[in-house]
Amino acid sequence: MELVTEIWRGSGLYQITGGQAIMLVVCLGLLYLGIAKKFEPLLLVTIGFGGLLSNIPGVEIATGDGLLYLLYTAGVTNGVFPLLIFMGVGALTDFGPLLANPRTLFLGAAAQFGIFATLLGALGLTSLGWADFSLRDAAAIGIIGGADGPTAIYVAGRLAPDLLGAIAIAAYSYMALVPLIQPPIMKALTSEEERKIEMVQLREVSKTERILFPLVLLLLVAMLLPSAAPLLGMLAFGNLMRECGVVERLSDTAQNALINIVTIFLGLAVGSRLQADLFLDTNTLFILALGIVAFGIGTASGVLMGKLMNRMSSNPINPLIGAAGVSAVPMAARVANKVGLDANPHNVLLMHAMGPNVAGVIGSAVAAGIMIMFTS
Amino acid sequence: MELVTEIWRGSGLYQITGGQAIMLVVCLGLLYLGIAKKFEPLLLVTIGFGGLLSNIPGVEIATGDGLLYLLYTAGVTNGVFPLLIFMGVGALTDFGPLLANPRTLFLGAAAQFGIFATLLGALGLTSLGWADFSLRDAAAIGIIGGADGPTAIYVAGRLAPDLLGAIAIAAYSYMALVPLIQPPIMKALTSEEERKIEMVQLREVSKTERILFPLVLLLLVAMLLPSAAPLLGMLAFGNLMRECGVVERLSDTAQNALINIVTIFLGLAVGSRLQADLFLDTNTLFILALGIVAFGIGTASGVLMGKLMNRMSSNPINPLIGAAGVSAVPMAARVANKVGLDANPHNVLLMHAMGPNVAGVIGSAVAAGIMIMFTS
Amino acid sequence: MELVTEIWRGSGLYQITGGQAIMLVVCLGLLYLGIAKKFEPLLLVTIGFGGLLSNIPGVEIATGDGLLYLLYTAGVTNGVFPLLIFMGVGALTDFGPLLANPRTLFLGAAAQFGIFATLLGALGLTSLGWADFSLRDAAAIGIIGGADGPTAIYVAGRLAPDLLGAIAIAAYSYMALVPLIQPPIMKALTSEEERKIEMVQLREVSKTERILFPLVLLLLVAMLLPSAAPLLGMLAFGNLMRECGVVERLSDTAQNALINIVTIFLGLAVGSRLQADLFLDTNTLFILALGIVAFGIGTASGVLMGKLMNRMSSNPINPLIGAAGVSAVPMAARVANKVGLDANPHNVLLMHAMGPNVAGVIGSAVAAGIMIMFTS
Amino acid sequence: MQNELFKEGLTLMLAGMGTVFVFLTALVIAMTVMSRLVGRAPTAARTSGATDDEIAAITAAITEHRRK
Amino acid sequence: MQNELFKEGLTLMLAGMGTVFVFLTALVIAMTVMSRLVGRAPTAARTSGATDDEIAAITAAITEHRRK
Amino acid sequence: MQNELFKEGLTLMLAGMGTVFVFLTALVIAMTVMSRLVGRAPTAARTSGATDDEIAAITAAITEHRRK
Ligand code: NA
Ligand code: NA
Ligand code: NA
Repeated sequence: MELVTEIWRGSGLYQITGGQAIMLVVCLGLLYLGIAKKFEPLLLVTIGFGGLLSNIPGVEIATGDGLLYLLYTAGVTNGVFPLLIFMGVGALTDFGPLLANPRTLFLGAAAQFGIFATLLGALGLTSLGWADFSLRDAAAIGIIGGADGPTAIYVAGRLAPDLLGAIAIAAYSYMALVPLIQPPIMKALTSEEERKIEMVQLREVSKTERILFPLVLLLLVAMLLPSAAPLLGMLAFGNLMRECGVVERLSDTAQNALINIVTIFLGLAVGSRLQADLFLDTNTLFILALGIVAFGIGTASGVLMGKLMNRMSSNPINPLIGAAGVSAVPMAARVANKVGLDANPHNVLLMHAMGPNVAGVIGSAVAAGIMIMFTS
Repeated sequence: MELVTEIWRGSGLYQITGGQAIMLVVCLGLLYLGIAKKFEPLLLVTIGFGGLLSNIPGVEIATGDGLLYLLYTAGVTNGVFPLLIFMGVGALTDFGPLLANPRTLFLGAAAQFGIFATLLGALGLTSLGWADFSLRDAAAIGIIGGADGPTAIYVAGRLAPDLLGAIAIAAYSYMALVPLIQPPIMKALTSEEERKIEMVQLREVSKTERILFPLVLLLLVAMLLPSAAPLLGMLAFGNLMRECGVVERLSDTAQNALINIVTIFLGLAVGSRLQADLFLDTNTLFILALGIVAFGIGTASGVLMGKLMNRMSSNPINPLIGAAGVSAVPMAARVANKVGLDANPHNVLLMHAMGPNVAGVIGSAVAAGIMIMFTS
Repeated sequence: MELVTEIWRGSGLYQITGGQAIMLVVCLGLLYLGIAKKFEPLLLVTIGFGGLLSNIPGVEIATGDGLLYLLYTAGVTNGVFPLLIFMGVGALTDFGPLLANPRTLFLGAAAQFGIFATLLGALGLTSLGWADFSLRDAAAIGIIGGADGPTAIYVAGRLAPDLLGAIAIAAYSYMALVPLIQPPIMKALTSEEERKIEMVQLREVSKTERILFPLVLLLLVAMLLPSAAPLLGMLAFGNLMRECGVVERLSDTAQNALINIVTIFLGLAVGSRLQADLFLDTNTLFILALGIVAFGIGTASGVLMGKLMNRMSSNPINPLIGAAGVSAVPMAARVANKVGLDANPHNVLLMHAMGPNVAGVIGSAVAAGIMIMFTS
Repeated sequence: MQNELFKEGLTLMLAGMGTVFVFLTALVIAMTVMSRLVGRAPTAARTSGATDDEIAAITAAITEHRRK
Repeated sequence: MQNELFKEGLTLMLAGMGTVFVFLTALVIAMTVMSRLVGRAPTAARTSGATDDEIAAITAAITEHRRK
Repeated sequence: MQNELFKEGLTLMLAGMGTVFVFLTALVIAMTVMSRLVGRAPTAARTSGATDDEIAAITAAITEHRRK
């Protein structure tokens, strides 16, 4: 009899808290978005399942010496997992379109305004006494506007580990929602004529340029902004392995087995931050709200910069590709392409949008470096 | 001259103990079984070689900061390696046959009686003063009857690390010996007519059912038996990655590179527990003896449950598939199929036996959860 | 204004030291050798890039909790990475030519004289007061002459971690320079007639011999020189997985995903030892000078042993294959083949040279074991 | 005789087998309910390895993992 | 109102956007200079994904990574 | 002059080369004995890379690993 009582007291039904029940539903929702809606499934499926595991009452999975907690300490707090993902992204990324048209870096720069505006918004909420975000918290929240998952996790792990769960969820969810968030803003800020602009074909890029690019990027980071060196250094390393042509077996592994293993581990580890008592908080609501504002502002500033460049440049620039500057590779570039095709069925912007798109990755890593330097 | 003496004193011939010599022979025997007899080679080859390395006198490999000791602490004591293997098994397993015929779960339940009978046996030996097993030791020994390697290693690592080597060896050896151990028991407990029973073809299972199954399993574990959540959670996670269809690259890696890497590490780490002074012990003999009893009882209770279900059910059930409830996937299912074919050449039981076979994996993970909850 | 000052003070241009600037140039040079000249690119590209990252001023990458420092402590100081590479090398190596002609092991033995002569050279420099190498330092430097990267890193990590960067760079650079270093020495020590010697075709080797070889090797190491057991044990384990035919999935992973992941990590971690204040040192110059002497002496002693064996043997032995005894697999074997072809266009020595070539791997691991035993 | 320990083992055996059956019964019910709910919605069905070809393929796949 | 903190945020915003633009401008210059220097040396040129086929291939590759 | 250290080095050199030769001699003997014992039993023989094709294949494989 006692034993039955003990088993009952050990059961989840007996131990579960309201918060855990809510989080189980939230995590099932994330899985639904990832699986049925195909929203960033690599991360939403792993984070969502990690979140389920982490809200099972009465067992050490996301705490103590549970697997998810071990993964979290092994690779998130020290930044190892996001950095290895960045290496893999570097090995997967073709910087050719950026090399063919370096000016599109300015679009990637402009779109980072979403990051800093959101930082200011978070501090504004605190000034108004509605929230209680420190400068470090605000910086980590702002980086959601970078629309780059590993960068957001890296910065949050460094500056605001308590908010990591909400920041990661916001970053990946809004990245997945880019096809819904961006088009209205893009259309509101551009005229039909601007959206119809066709761009000149990109020039050829030599193998040597491709090999030198990651080294130029790294040396520039080293000289100007060392605090961005871990992120951009690993991106450059992955890209050098890809382009140098003499370490194909390493490049293959970085693009496949290694990035996949780390993605599984990172997703589960981030999921461990979805424990009810860490996640259910008014902060989370503010973070979700600020995150979508960040995406909107980033999109708008990218488009506006595109309009400005179009006016100042001899070669026409379609301002739509500015929206791709938020990163969210390759979704944002495809959105720019689609909105362009709607206005002009002969207007293939995809390759032109890939330039600002990868520039946005660099831009938000630079912004991350500034945040880290300024707040440490 | 002194130097020659020093080299001689550093040699294995000078330092070797009788126990180490015996263990070298035992490990060569394990390699022979794995390579020449193809008994569970993935684990017997890696464990066997790890055992050889661990019985080399005078060098830190399985101790201090030796590689095998580092692997052992990195992934066995905390359960990380068995859990990652379970994730890979989930990604490799098709639960379709179980979904088509959920009742076969009862066969997987009955076969777990071997686990608890063995636990009782171990405590009986202690009561008689022949052995000295604690309740935790007995629980870990019982789990051998689960016929599931990673579950046995996970439980032994938690409850009885001192016995881990013997338990792992017993579990994998008897899993390999299933084609010898099971048929006599199966034939003794069934009539010729029963063995001839043909079963109706399994129904179709939809993609949605396959996707929902791991989630249903996880939520049930969360509600009823959280202590089984690490094992069954990782199994469910692997299976969800397999079935959801949107993270194929992660599922591929979980089924290949990752499970292979972890298998190599796990095998070597378990091998490090075959050090002579840990392994050569009357306890080991008792464990080996109890293990085979566990397999026998599990097989018998599965078959008897099959007979019972056949009598109570409108659809005929061949009791032979009950023997597959011990797990030992897929060997036990193939044994059931073979014994069935011997009695009736048109009787293909393989797919019907896969249901109880994977049910046995779930059943022994549930039993493991109970053991851990009860003894911690 | 203050902020601009702060950003300027955080920049690399402000913080960089002369040593770091020099090391950035050196590392770019390593990348040039790896990429443009294809010198051991797997390691020179990863080490070179790791070195770039480690000389970026003002950011924790190779120190503190930076990624490269974490990799260094996780796998270099404890020997884990070199041992896993050795396992992969074992899985990649065909010991058939050695089994067909075991006597070529003597060539692999003779070539290790370069190791010990260099050790003596390092101690001689110390005795003269020019350098300040301890016995452990000298042993680690000598192992450069083994012409085997993972062995050198393993020994340096154990005996002289401070010198690890210079030793690894010397080992891989000279391995890449084998086609320039060896031929003059080989030609100076052999007559035209000797270089023309054709060797008899190798006998067939059975599958059983191939399976037993790694076990024989391991047991011999265990009995005679346990301190070499970690290195040779992992080599034998990899080779057993390759040859036993029952664990192909593990062998594949050891040869591909796992060795590639570890190579990336090892390269970056070794690169972290190229920090200016660790690397720029007169010791480094001495190590580079001693390393090339080691290669030369090793080559010469291999060739001379080849001449001796040719005179004493009934079957003709081309002394050129003795040069392959330094290891540097498979470059040294190809050099022997090429020099042979120059003297006699029908003289294909490649397969004959593979015997001493892999013997050299065993030989230098044995030498490593002696060094470690003697100096610990 | 350490009767205490043996009794504890007996209790654990009864409770353990009981829990295993309760849990797996609950799982049978949950799976059945789930399958019925899913069955109502029109979904793209997929054969549950009912053909001999699939039997062979699945066994081969699992065997490959365990036996290699 | 915590005006201090908000002011600090404003400073960080200005400095941050400034640095982003300075850095990316420097990168534009460095890339342009690098491309010109490389252009002088005769090298085996490779088309920069200018064809529709390549566009499709690259997008597919990146998509495959992100979407699977 | 640190003669002590140099002498220690000399000793290590002699002992080291000696051990290398003793070990590899033992290995030669063990391999030869093993091959003879195996040779008596009838086994499925496999050519030891004696053909030019195999030479090429093996070198290519090893090269691929080292050079890529
Ligand atoms: Na961005
Ligand atoms: Na089982
Ligand atoms: Na060597």
